[in-house]
Amino acid sequence: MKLLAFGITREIIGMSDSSRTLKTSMTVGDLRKELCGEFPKLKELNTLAIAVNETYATDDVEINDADVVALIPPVSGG
Amino acid sequence: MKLLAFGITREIIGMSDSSRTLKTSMTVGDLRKELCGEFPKLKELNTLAIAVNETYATDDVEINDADVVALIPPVSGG
Amino acid sequence: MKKNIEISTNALVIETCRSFVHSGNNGAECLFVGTVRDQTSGQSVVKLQFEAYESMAIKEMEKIADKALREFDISAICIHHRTGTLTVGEIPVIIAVGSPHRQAAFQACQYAIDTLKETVPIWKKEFFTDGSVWVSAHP
Amino acid sequence: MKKNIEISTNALVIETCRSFVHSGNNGAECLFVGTVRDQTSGQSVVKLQFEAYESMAIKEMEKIADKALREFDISAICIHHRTGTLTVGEIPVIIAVGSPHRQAAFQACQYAIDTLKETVPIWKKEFFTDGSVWVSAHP
Repeated sequence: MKLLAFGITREIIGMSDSSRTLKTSMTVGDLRKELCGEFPKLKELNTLAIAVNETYATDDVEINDADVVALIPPVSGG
Repeated sequence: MKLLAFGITREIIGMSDSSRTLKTSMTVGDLRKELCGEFPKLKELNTLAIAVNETYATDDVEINDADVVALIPPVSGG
Repeated sequence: MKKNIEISTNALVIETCRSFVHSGNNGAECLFVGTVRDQTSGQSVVKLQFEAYESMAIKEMEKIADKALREFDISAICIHHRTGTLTVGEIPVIIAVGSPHRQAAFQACQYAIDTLKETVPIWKKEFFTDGSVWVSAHP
Repeated sequence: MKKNIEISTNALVIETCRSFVHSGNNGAECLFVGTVRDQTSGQSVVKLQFEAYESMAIKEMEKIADKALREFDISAICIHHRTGTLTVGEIPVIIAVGSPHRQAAFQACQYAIDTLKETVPIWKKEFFTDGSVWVSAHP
């Protein structure tokens, strides 16, 4: 999987575009838990959505090796 | 009084700006009745408002000799 | 709190109206642009003629602007209306509103055009290929 | 039924958006112009930085346009968003809608900006004289 992070999540994680090793049958929820453990500041955000292949994904969605996964902190366009 | 007529009322009455003689203590309602008698097509309009000195007036308003009175058929600006 | 009201036989300019309401205090601008449609109830429109009781129309437009400034959290409003002969695609009316927040801008802009169409003494005559009619005059 | 979606680092142009939705079939055009305010909750804003997940943001903006065209009686919609550094008075977003009638134009325009602010992956960082903050990130 390719992991992207935007806005404040990019600053918290300290990267904008990196690859992570995918565990066997990891879900969006698993990834969320792992990242929040590693970077506790993610838990302080109003919301933290996760997109898989440019679509908002719920926690039960399975992440595959070829997927592009993005961290979406609260949006503030317009 | 000075009588103005706009839009379709101007065409019905056949004038755009004329003076009429003011009867003693004529009200807006009196004028409406008199004009509708003289020009029955005015009665076919959706509405016929009357303005006295550039303000919409109700039928009980008295018209004085120096007033400018205007016939306002249904407006359709915009 | 500023307003700008105008009736003119010249072509209306969107950027003029927008510039009037633009300010660093605002976060939102809402513009309504009325345009001449090519048809009404299936009949092809050739042109429109707009006639105004200009002195009273200006007063009624000022009332609308004053009420919009009073009732909504907006900082500026501009209402321009054109008169004379207009063809398809041309602009009879522009309303621009500037506001700190967008909700008030939308509400004030919609209030202004809705009320303009009800109270401002301006009339339009639609010309078709085979005749003409004063809009809304008859049931 | 046409839509035009764009994310750009160049200055947005109102007339470009308006031209896209303009048509002789329309009687109404509604435009929303977002502008950078000089203050937020009393703090002076120096500049804003907008960052987008561009490929996904385009997809979300297309969804908004498609839904607006489906749910409201409009003929065209244009949504332009800017990214990069903007100063006070500059335009982060323009939404233009063209429609036969005004009610649908207002509704679709407001739907589009409301939804854009909820779903489109674009973020702004506000810079004050003494610091900066990602808008809406924290409670």
